[in-house]
Amino acid sequence: MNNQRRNVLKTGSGAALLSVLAAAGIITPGMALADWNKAAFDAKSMADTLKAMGAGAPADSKDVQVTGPDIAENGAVVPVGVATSLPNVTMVAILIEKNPNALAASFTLPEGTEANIQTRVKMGQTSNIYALVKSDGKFFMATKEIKVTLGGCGG
Amino acid sequence: MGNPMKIRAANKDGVTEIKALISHEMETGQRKDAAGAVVPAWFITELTAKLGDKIVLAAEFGPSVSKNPYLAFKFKGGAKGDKVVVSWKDNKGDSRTDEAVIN
Amino acid sequence: MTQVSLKALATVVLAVASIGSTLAQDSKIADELAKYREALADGNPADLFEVKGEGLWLEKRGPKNASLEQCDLGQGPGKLEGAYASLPKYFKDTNKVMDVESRLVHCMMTLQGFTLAEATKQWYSKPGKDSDIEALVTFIGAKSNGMKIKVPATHPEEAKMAKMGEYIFYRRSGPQDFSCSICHGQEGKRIRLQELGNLTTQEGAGFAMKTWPSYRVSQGTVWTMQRRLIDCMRQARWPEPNYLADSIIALETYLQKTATGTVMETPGIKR
Amino acid sequence: MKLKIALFGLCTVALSSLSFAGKPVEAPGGKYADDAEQIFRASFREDGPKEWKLRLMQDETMQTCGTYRDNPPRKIGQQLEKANMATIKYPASGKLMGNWKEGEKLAAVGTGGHVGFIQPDPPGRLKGGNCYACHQLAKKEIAYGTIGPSLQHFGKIRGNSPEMVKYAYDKVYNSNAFTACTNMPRFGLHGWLTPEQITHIVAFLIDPESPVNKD
Repeated sequence: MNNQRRNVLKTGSGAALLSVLAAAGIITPGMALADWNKAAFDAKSMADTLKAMGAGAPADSKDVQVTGPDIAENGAVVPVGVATSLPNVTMVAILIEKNPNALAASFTLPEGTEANIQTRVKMGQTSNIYALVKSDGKFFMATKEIKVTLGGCGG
Repeated sequence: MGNPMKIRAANKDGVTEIKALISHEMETGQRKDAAGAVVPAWFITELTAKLGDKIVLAAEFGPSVSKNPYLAFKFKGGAKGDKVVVSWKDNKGDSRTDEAVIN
Repeated sequence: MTQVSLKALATVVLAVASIGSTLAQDSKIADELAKYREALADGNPADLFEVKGEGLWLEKRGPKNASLEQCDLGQGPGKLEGAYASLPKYFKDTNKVMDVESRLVHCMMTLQGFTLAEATKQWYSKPGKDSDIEALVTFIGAKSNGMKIKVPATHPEEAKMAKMGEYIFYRRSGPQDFSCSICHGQEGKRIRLQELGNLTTQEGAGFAMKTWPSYRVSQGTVWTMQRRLIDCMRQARWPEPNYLADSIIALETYLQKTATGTVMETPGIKR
Repeated sequence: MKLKIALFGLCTVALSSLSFAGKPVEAPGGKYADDAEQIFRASFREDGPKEWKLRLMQDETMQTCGTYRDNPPRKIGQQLEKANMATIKYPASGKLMGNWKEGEKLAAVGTGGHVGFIQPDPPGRLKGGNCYACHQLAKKEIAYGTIGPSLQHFGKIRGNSPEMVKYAYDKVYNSNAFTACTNMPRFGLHGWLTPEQITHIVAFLIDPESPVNKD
């Protein structure tokens, strides 16, 4: 498995590229986009978070997928992904029901960017993970439970 | 301004896939240090990826994105040799920008 | 008589049946864990440490304003390829068996002019406080990726170190009666859901040693072999041995000798 | 009937492989064992509390198990077992079945008792039995280890006779009273668990209402 990883790194998708922009700061982040949605990230429950995101009560959709393992060996790093075949997706987000604040991350997708994103999140305990998607101006949702286990020597 | 990111960008059949690893503590603000004092929250709030002048992804993070964040996504367009630029900004006002050439 | 043995039989059958369902459940858990580990493997944050380590290796630092490029890790000055896979090793200039970390610290002192205290002050990272040693060792380790571990321990001092490591491996003490061997002396066991290699065999020791240094997701940083073994002793509820202590280098020599021939896959990523 | 014979055959194989494993092998460290003991002891800071140093001392059982790579000859093993059996103490109440709910908590806790400068436990932190690190117990806990045998349905299979209760208590108190050089800690001997805490673990194993037996 690790060998595979090295191969991917070294050959698969091309040589690993790293470049340090000496003059970092020339391009500033957050360019001309709406400010960080504090209300949504500060909200605690699922319902409050959805409200703060203007999503109300989204319909469950079979066309939205939450990807991730059924079991995470450690809650500090849990690989999760969101994908959907729905049309005209402008936003996707990842919510973790039992975290202190449900919203983990949200992504604005300009035209041409696929509604298929992978990242890694922290989970305080076993919880449902929700993928929220905005398609044609309407919100849709899907869920998956990920179990967080105790590992190692236990201390 | 943090440590450099590691960005991989590869184009296949007209679709560019970006995989980025970002060096950042992503401190939740919930953890206590050995002395029992709460360690203040410190995390990336916004991240953007651009192809030339065009934004291809704009992300907002909360503190429950993992330490040393990983992000993978795909967009139509881009060609071998084009530059992809990824920038982030955190809640302390720190920021960083790195770039990669599409393979 | 017949009744009794029938009852005994029924108990056995019941037990066997429950073992069967346990195995099915176990294999499903194993599949999901494999999925978890695979998802992490593409995008190992240790790569960030490797890049940083390379920068530190080349940077002129310390009172002598020198880089580490002339550091001799056992393959000659500046030769990094395969160096990690061939350590620990006896060094004539110090008359000591040294592991990658003690040798690196030696170079920081002799080439760059740092004191021992300065060089080892941040030998492991804390949240918000990076460790140069973690980054440098990740970089040095990666230069042995794909190469075979080669610690035959033929020099008398190396052979002695390996034997002393074997002694420490089996040495029990503390309020839990632990030794390394208790968790790492048998085939096919796990602690919670983590597989434990049998470190007394080439396969088991190889499986364990080939992926270090490794990014530990539970710790949010790369652990070096010194950190790994010192923490094993902490988990055994012993006090911590000192950084770079001979007992740690002895264990490393024993394990690397046993693992010799295994191909390195580093940096790794683990729970 | 045939099955019974087959099973008996299996047991014989297991037994003979055990005695085979007991064949004399060189003690770990060989001629460097004394040097190794010295460098080991010299590896620790001088300024730590005395109690930390005590944790590095070995009693006869520890020393013998090390010398024989956890596999002492049967005769020596029997001597160790006898000596360990003599250490077992019982709670003042004489009651060996405690509260399974308390036992369930102790079985899951793997922290407590860490010392040192890097990551010690806060003083007074509960020291758990950490049973799940090595054993399967309640069905709902999927993250269990396999260093020890599965103890699922322990009471359901073995019953709750006074003999079984005493056996479970004795085994947790001092595992080496039954199998010299087993991997299991001697929880009672070292005072890691109090006699009362051990009775809770016994109840977790044996009480019909405990999730170990119920599910």
